[in-house]
Amino acid sequence: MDLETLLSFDWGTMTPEFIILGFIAILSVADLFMPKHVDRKILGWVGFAGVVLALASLVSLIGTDTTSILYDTFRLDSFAIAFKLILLLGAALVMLLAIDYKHNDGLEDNKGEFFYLFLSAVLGTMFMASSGDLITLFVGLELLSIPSYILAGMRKRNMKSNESAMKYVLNGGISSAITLFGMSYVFGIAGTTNLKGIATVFGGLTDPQHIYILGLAFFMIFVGLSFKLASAPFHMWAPDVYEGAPTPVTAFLGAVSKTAGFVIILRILLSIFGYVPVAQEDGQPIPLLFAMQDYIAFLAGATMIIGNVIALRQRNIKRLFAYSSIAHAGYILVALTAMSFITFDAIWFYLLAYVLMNLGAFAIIQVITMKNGSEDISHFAGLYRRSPLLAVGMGIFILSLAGIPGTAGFIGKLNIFMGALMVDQAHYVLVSIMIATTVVSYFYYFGIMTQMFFRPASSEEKIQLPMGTLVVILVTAVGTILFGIMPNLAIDFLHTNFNQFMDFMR
Amino acid sequence: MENAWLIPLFPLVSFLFLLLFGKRLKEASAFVGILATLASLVYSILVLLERLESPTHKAEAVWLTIGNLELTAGFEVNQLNALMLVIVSLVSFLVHTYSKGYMHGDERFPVFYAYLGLFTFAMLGLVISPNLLQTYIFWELVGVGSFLLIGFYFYKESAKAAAKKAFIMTRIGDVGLLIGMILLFWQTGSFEYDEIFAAVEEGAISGTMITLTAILIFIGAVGKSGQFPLHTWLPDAMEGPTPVSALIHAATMVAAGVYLVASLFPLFNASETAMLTVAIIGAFTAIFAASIGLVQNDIKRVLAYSTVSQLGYMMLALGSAGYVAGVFHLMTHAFFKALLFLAAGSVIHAVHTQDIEKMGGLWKKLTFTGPLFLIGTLAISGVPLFSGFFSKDEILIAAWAHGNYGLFWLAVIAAFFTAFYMFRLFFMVFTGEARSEMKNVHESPSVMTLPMLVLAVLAVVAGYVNTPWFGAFLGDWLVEGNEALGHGHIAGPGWIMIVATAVSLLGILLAWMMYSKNSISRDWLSSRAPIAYGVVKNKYYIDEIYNQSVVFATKAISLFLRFIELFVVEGLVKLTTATVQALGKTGAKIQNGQVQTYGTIAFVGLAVLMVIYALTGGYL
Amino acid sequence: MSSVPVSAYLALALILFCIGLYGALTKKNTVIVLISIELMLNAVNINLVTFSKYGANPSITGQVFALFSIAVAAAEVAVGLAILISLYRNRRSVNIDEVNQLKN
Amino acid sequence: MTLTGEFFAFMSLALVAVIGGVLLLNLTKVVHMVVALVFTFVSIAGIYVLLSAEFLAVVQVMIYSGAITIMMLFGIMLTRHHGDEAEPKGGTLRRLFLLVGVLGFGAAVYFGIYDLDFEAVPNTLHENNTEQIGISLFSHYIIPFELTSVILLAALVGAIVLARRDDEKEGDQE
Amino acid sequence: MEFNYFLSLLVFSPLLGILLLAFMPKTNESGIKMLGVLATLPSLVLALLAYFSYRGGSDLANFSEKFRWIQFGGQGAEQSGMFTVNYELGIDGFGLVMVVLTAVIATLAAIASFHIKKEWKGYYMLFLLLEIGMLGVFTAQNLILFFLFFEITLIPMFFLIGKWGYYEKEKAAYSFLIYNGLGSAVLLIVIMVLFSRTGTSNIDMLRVILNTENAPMFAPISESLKMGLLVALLVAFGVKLPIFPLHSWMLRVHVEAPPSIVMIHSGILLKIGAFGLIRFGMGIFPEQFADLAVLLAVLGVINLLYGAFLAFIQTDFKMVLAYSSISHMGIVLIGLGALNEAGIQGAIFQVVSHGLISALLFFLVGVLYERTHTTTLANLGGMAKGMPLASGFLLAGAMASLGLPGMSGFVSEFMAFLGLFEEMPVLAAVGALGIIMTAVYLLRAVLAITYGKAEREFVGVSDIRSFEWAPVLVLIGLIVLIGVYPAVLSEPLQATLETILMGIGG
Repeated sequence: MDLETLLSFDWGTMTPEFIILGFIAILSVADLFMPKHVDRKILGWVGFAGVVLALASLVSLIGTDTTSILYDTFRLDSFAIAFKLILLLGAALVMLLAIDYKHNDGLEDNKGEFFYLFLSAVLGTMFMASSGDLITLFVGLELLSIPSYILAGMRKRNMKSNESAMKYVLNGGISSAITLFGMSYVFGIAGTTNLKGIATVFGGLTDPQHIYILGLAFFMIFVGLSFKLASAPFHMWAPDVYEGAPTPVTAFLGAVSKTAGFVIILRILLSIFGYVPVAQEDGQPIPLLFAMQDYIAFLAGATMIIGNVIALRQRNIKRLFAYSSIAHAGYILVALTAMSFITFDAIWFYLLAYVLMNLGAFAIIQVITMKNGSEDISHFAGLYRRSPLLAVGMGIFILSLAGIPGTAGFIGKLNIFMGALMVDQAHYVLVSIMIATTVVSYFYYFGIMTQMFFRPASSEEKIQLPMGTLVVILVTAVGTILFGIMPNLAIDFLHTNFNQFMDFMR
Repeated sequence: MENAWLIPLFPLVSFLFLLLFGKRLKEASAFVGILATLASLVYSILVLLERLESPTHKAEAVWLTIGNLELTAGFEVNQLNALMLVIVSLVSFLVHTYSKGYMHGDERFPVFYAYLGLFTFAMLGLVISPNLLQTYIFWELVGVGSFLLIGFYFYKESAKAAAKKAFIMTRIGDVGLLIGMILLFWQTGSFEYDEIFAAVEEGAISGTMITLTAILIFIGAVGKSGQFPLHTWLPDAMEGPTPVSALIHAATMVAAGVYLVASLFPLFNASETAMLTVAIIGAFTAIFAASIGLVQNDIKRVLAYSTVSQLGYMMLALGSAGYVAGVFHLMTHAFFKALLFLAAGSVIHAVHTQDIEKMGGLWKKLTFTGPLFLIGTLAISGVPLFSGFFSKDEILIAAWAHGNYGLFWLAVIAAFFTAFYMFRLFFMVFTGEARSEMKNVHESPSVMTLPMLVLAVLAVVAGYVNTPWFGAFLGDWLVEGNEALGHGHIAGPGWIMIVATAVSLLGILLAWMMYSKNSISRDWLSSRAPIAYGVVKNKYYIDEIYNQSVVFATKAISLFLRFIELFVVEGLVKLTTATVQALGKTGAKIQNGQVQTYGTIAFVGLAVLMVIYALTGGYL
Repeated sequence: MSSVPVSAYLALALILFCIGLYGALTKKNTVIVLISIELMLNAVNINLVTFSKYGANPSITGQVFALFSIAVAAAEVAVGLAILISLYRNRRSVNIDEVNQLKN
Repeated sequence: MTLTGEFFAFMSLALVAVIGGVLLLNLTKVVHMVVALVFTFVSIAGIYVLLSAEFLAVVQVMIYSGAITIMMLFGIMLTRHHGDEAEPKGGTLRRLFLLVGVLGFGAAVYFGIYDLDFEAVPNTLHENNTEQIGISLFSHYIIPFELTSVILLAALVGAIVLARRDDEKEGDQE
Repeated sequence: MEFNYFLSLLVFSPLLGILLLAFMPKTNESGIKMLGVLATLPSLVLALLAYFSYRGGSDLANFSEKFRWIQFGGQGAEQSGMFTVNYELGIDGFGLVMVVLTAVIATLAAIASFHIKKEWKGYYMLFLLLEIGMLGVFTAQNLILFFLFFEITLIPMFFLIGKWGYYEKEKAAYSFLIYNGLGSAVLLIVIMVLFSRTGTSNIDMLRVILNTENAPMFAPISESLKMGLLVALLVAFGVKLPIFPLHSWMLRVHVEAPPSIVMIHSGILLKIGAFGLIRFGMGIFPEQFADLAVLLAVLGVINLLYGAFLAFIQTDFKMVLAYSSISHMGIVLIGLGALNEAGIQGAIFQVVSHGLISALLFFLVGVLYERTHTTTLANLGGMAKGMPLASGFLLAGAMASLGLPGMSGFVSEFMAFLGLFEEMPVLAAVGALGIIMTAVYLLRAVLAITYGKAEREFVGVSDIRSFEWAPVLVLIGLIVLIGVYPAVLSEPLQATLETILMGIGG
């Protein structure tokens, strides 16, 4: 490959990735050479600027033609742009949280590392969204995972943080192995790692044995990746890890990393298993993905039930949100199960809403837990008196998480319901489970409300909000309400700019 | 006559006016009420006079539209209505006047007059209703008026209980009326009396349906008129101020049941069974209540049972096709019973007790009330030449002529009882020893005695509008132009009048011997048949039976339902939440903090999925 | 062509994968757990390399994939060990079943 | 299936690999386990050679048998051990459960692969194997390759950050 | 065209109050209260304006307004006219009546809220939000908008109960939330099934589509599915109404919520159930509804008797009224079950009438509690002595409630039974027992409070005073007005009734 070929690629489409990469380099070097006593907060702001810059350049890329670099190892299609928008938005918000995060148990010495490790994880998520090749996808996945393991354990002197990292890395390793095992079979039967190539090969498959193996591979990949989603059966690490990890990392895992998980799962499932023909009794073959609907539905249902039901018993706010995030993964899986023509819309919108509301909630959780040094839910008592802004903000996020109309969370759920009910074999049971568990979720969501609004405060001390956190809360609250009242802003944006993701496989 | 609808409005205006300004007017409120009823009275008389000449007038307007059904409201002036208007407004006017003296000094004086106004409005509205629905509306409103007035002394537990009882017992009857009325509506398509009668005449309704609806409507009448078995509220209703008893529970409202049956006479008449039911219930009530009246010691209660008994007479008359007799007795009864109550009120006003055992020798002290009371007593006892004599005679004839011989004899015995207990009452109150504690007994003011006087005159002369000797003027007029109501005068054997006279005189004689002469011991019966006496004394234990059965059953059902509420409804909820909680607990328990457990579960989950897939969806 | 059937290689990989998995989920010592995970990844690599040679469309890609997998595995082990050491420093134990402060 | 040299080679290598794995499960001393696994890793390298992946075989020996194992040993030595690797208590149910799961998993997969065969396509993997990999890696897969470098950087930094001993106070026990 | 934005203005005018309140100082009690009441007035004025202009002959269609709000599914769907959700408000006669009722009761409840003792600011803000929700429910022209408003009523209620309620307020708030959450969840399923499969959520369109053979739909809806949907609707609105055995939440709310809120709750919120059943159940599924008529009538009779018998043994006046509400809602069901003109009109009348009556009764409960601090029957007695006016009104309210002619309760009860007697005379006769029981339990309770010996401690209490006159007089006035001249209500309803009956007949 000579220079000419190298330059012939449209590297401009990778600008956001290059920006992040560049900032990783800048931060790591700066951190190395900065005197030890200088507050690393400044690096955080630099990193934040980097993410914002990347976001800006990504926005400028909206509308460019689908580009593919080096046999799809990087591709910029509308799917990639749409989801990278969410990822970068989430990353920027988490970055702000991380800047304001103060905890005196080991993290403070390594704040500089924290920021660029975080950026590398973000880079990983971006590649997960933006690749058409199994190898890049896998590497992107690991680029997300490995810094995440470290980030979770960065409160070095906190045993919970150590434990959380340990659990995360062990589960992550196993899940990677399982995913890879599945991928190896896919590769074996396709003989290529290019998703389009795989799709072409699979489209012509007739040997039932191969299809059977692909079915197994489907399970391995799906279950392996469900680790990232924190959905059943690979969900159990989530509460422990979320509880132990530093709050911004928890926010990151709960929102951005989960989004990335959905991105990769959509990419792989749709482009690979959407093309495997499974013979039916009536002779009309259907895609393997559709044949697997019952299994996905089962997992989705189990996820929703597990998440919501166990959340009822939680007293630790971060743990509670961990279970809640499991439940939300289940909701999104419902959209995936349905495979209607609005599945993409539904998942995209839900993830957008979810990132906003979840990060908003975590911003407030971070403020409260930092203030009290404990994560017990009772510290929310009387929040309304101490800081009406925080209480109302949290109220909005909780309403949105609970799917109350007027918030983005509701429109997100609406989309999912539509998808699940509009297909010919409508998923009534699944939708019923989803709605029933949503109602169950009222118990714990409104339990927080009860604390905030009904219970007396233990102290009347006002709560000071750091700048960055305030910005996060405002942005997410406004977004949550805005997309709840005028969802068309987002939905029309999606449709005008991304044309139904028609170029997904092109 | 076109403006007859104004008649009920006067008292309504009085009611509203007193509600708003009564507090300021204090006892001057009386004048508002009196004036209003006087207006009604005058107008009613004018209407009656006009009606004597001209035919029935009816005017209606749409009240409520239901799809293409139109329910109307309006008024009608036919013979019965016109007569009732006068009776009601007259008695009401007199009671209004009387009350000014009787209620003097009561702190809720204006409220009393307001209530009276409300009641008079409702009662007048009731009697000019052209259709069943409107009848029902006012029917309920008079019930409320009655309820309010019975419970006028709200701080007395007994008044509270009596008011509640009155309302609920009549309500039971009302539901019967409501059902009957609605059924009739779906059969005939109308609530209008004339259309219903037309439908009945055409045979548009099956016989069973006529019987059913007639009996259901009769249940309403039973409730309102205190007929057996819904009679128990009426004696208790004596908790109200005495003028109220006179107006509502003697002259007007309780007669509404009779009025209703009379209004619907063509319907009843179309069903033998219904007629027989009415007659039997009437006759039975007549003797049943009379027998209780024999042993009561409360002056008002005696009168109350007497009312029940007399209402039974009227029912018997109607049930025996004696339309005229029934209405006639209704009229005469209104006068003499109102008179008796007012006189009783005057007595109570004077001696401040209602227990006749504690009275005696008042004849000399109450020189005015005494004779008036005696006139009433004579009238009700059916002593010849008094009004009661003529109307009762008509009823007996009707019963005989209709072939209800058994019932006829019951009525005769009841007449005997009536004469006996009324004179027992009279003798115990007015004759004999004057009690020592009866100091300061003085005659009532003229505002009270004058109304009694008017009533007394009527009690004497009202009978002459319809007599075998001077022509059945009333009867002819009542049935004029409407054959369905039967004849204006039913001829009966002449001996009936003699029998009637004989039993009443016998009763008076017996009473005189026992209570005035003391030639027969007062304990004659109670000592000889103590059980029977006890039963009668305790009103046949009807209240107790109701308490043990209906009230008990209601409570039992309620408790049973509460059991369901607690254990089934709530239990299911608790079960559900408990299940969810238990699920959560189990889930949390599995989440045991062992990272290898997590991995195991994830992996086993995967394995299970794959095995299921291999077994079901797999190839081969 | 080959005297060893593809399925033999695949079966070997499967067996090693299962062993690794079993080890990872039962062994008490965290180091051994980590190394068991490596064994699982090795099994995957055998698969990849086998398919690279005998698969539907033999090409070097499988080996490259395996190479990436090895690199990633190495990184993972490094991080895993670092976390282990950090944990050990606070807890003085490497027994995985004693790491259960976070639960329910 | 003919008895060729390749077959014998495969069988013996496979046997060693599996025995190594089984020993990993059954030995009681941690160090022994690691050593047992070295055998597995080495025999896997041998298998790579059979599969015309010489470069990978070398990498396997260097990284697994070398680097990773050594790292593990360091890890073992750096952390104090309570003697032998005793059987974890109480986990019997879980192990049984897992065993059934593993067997089910194995059976399901084995069911798919036991007679899997592809049309033999002649290939040239064994010729200039390293060069082929190199070309592929630096042209086709340059992007993941570069990403891997970021991963390694992150792992490196992370490992240092986490494993570095803090000079100040020792862990506050929470 | 002069009515553009009229309904939006009507529905959202309380928003102005919320905004102004936000800037009020927390401690300005009388200012907040005044503003709170004033803020309800624009809606009231507009509602009355609408009513009188309709009576004056103007067409209700003039009030409709419609904007594109959300477009699901992208351009493809938009071109086929599917999956568009408009912001569309409109009223028919029934809606108009309900809007007027809501506006009236809201204003009166705002006045009654003067009794509230703490945190007036938050109270009135939530109160006004609740009003928006209620007004919106009755004007929404499509199901999704309806649902949005429906849920908007839920949240303020939760807080109003939970914060300003009595002893067990939190439990009551939860009970309310979960039951209604379940109800609305079921409702949401129905809405989404309809929307997803027909592609529209407009109520009139749905009425047409579902009752036309071979109407264009996105996915088919079978007859059995329709039945299922109707049953689900019945459950959803059955919770709200409430229908036995879904009623237990409502008892708690009645007992624990502040009386001014119960006025709203019992007066309006319960009626949404009936409104929904008539508007959607009857409107959209007329044939299926006819099949269920017997069931409804039976449920109605059960409700009527069950409520009545249980009200009979309650020891707390609020409980009596709560069960009385259950009982009275049975009459609504009876009317609906009759499924003829009289029945349906009776049901609607009952909706309005009970709204007024229960508002009156609960207002008086508030007045009573304000002075005596108890509502236990055993502790009360002889109140007619100390507060003759309040007692009189209470008695009047009870009389209205037990169906005294001349008051609204009679008209509705009469028509409902009139209707049922035509269809199912035996059942109706059984139900008629309820009329007796109503008298029994109401008199028992009311007389226990007002009549009898006066409790000494209550002798000195003050009677109805100052602002308390307004609700009492207005409510009594309306009750009597409807009772005497029902045409005020029946005439606006005729057009709606015809539409409904046409659906059932055809």
